[in-house]
Amino acid sequence: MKAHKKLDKQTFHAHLFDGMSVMVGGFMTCGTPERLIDWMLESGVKNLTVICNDAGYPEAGVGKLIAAGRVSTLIASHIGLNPIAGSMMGAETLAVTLVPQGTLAEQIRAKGAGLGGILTPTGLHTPAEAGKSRLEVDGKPYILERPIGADIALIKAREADQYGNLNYAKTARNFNPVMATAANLVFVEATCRSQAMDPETVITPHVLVDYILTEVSDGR
Amino acid sequence: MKAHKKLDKQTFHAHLFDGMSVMVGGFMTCGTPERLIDWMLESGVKNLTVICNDAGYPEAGVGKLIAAGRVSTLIASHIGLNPIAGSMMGAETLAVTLVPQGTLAEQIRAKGAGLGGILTPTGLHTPAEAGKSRLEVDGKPYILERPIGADIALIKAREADQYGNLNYAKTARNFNPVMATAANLVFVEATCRSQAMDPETVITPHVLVDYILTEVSDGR
Amino acid sequence: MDAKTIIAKRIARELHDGDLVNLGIGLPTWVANHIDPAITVHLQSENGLIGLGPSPDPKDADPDLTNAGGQPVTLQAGGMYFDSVTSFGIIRGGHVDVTVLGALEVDAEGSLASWIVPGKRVPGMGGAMDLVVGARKVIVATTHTNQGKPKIKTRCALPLTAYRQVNLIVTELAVLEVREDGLHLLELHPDTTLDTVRALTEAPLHVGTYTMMEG
Amino acid sequence: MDAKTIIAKRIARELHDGDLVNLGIGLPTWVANHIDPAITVHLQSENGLIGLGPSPDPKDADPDLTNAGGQPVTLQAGGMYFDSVTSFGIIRGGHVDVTVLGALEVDAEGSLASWIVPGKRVPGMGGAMDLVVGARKVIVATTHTNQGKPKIKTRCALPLTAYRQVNLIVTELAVLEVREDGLHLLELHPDTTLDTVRALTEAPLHVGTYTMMEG
Repeated sequence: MKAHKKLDKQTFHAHLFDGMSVMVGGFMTCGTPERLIDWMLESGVKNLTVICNDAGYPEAGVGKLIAAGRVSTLIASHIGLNPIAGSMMGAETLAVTLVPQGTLAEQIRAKGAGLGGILTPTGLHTPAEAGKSRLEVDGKPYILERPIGADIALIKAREADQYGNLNYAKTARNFNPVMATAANLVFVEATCRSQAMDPETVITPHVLVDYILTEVSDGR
Repeated sequence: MKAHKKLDKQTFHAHLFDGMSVMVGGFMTCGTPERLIDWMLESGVKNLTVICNDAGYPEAGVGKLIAAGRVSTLIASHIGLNPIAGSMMGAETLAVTLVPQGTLAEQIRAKGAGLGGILTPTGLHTPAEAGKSRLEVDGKPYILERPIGADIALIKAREADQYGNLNYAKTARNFNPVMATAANLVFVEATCRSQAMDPETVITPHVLVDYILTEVSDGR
Repeated sequence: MDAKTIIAKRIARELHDGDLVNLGIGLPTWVANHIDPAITVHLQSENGLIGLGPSPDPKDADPDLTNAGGQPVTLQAGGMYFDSVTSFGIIRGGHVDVTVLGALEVDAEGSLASWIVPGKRVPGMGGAMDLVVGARKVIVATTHTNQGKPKIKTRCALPLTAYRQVNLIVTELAVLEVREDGLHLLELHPDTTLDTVRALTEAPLHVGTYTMMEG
Repeated sequence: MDAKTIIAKRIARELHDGDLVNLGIGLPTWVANHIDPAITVHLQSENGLIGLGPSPDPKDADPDLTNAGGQPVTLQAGGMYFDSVTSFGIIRGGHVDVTVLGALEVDAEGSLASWIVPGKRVPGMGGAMDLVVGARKVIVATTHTNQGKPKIKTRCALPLTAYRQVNLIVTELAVLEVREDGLHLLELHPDTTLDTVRALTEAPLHVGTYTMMEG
């Protein structure tokens, strides 16, 4: 069994380093592991590349890391509800790469599933095509999109069982399962721990999970 | 709601035509819709292109269609447990395209997910690369694999709820969920029907399902 | 009726029993209020569900159940949750029957600009680019003009959301179909005139037989 | 000990606590019987589960629960089911720590031939090509010879399963590691001699310090 998988703050901090890349689950902070983000803030780690669906809000989600000046590059599908991210982008203190949401999901999946890339029609003739190769398959054009991985992933689960299997709550699922496949180390913040899960309903198999923080009782 | 989704034999037969392509779920007949295959046999439809993980056994799964001479082309990852398929391949009465299992899954997924193809390292320098393009991404070679779709998919589910949502039994899941995304019409053989399913545990959303045959009570 | 209601009611008539539909943020969400109660339309929210129901009472709001705008929503019977990969597989794979989106500009080729005003607003494309490419039918819901200036152009000037994917444009003045040769007038609102619509539309209009929109 | 037991026992020692392992059909499945009971190894079956348990009593066999050979199996506590796309995402994505496969031929470059004898046997590659490319460590479990003829070649003559992916070759006579410059002898079985192994191996062997296999 991969360690005991229970996460404490010291262990988490030991895995952080300046300039690292971090995937963060969640969609407009629904399904975002806020406590792991707080622990990142406390650690002082900086110059981060953050991969997340969006920029969150100024005071929630990855927005907290952005507002604290810890993020140098953000890869996301939109930043509209975080005006701080918008003005930092304008001021060039934050590099933002905007990616269509479905393409972002596929790029992360490609990394997690060992693909060299995928061909998508999404974004043809738009700024999303800039700097990318266009390929024709059976007479139709596609953009070649490359895999996106990260040093670590921060995942929010509803339940983690004793083996480390995960499930998710409603639309808080979003990017969490795919990000759990695409990072070198996967840190999970779970609302609760259970003994075991119905093997038909596991969403993220325990073999993908490295460390688990349970919201209420662990770690502090 | 897409019709009532309840399938009878006449409706099924009305959708069949010679030369059509058919995806069939299952893995060595675990999770194969045997009754829909029997209905295909009864219909007399022939010259089929069958897409299935394997050739089944001579008397089970797609093996029944192969043994009856209804299949002209089989796309599969192995045919080892069906000697009839092997000898028909040798005698050139059955064209067999062998595809790595993971590549087959990705090709079907690509079709269902609207991708123009995927890049995989699987099969490089092997016969699986024959006739395909090789691409380099970040200095590493990959094979470009194209989407595979079909006119119809035959799916075996455990439970279908009144809306047409599906789940699957244990390892009988295998290729069924992905095939339900990649065919023009999706026919499901379900072991049982229920009122409703926990929305967290639906594997195949009802919008992908066209017709459902329940094993015990429907249709005959 | 105000402009938004005219547009939403007209678009609702494009939806059929059993359709899977994605409604964009803003005006498009109004369409849900006008769907014929005799049919069942399944609403998808690209953050991960099919079976989008009405907004809950604030006291019943579940932080784990939101729409693509981050607002609390509910799930209807028969609905289900899935992750972002599955969601966009459904979208890009052609399983969404209709998507309805707003526009900054839309043009005679059916191209749409809706996500960026360079130097001013950079919210990002979110799921819009995938939706416009993937849905079988793309309907643009927009007021005919913005501060008196036409939004329906010969060619979009703003960066595109998608190239040549729009099928139908519904405004408070007219219903326009995008065909190979440009925009065709299908319907005209009784409170306006053909000349007015022509004047407020930058793109040339093909006008043959047309009918009147609901008043 | 017979050849199969020697090979299976030795390979079992390559597995570590927490490893995700895929054992191919035939000889590789024997490895499961020799895993140190003090460690937990998670066995994957590529048809859709992690947590492969022992074969059930025939009376308890569940037709919906099989391994990749179509044989009835059981699921261990903590295990789970998934579909083929997920299964091969796990495999190709580098999440499988060790895969153990049989061989028709394996060569000095670490290439493997295991799925076809043209004109004679065409069972198909199944999941083997993905496993050999995707797993972090690829171990070939094979008898050293087939009817007296070497299976360990300078270059495979048969069509490949994968090119340069094998890390370790374990036979009843020796343990060989594949490195950039070819095959290195790590261990020799006490019942044989270096000269015998050289004679029964077509590929050249690098021989430095080596140890003895368990007898």
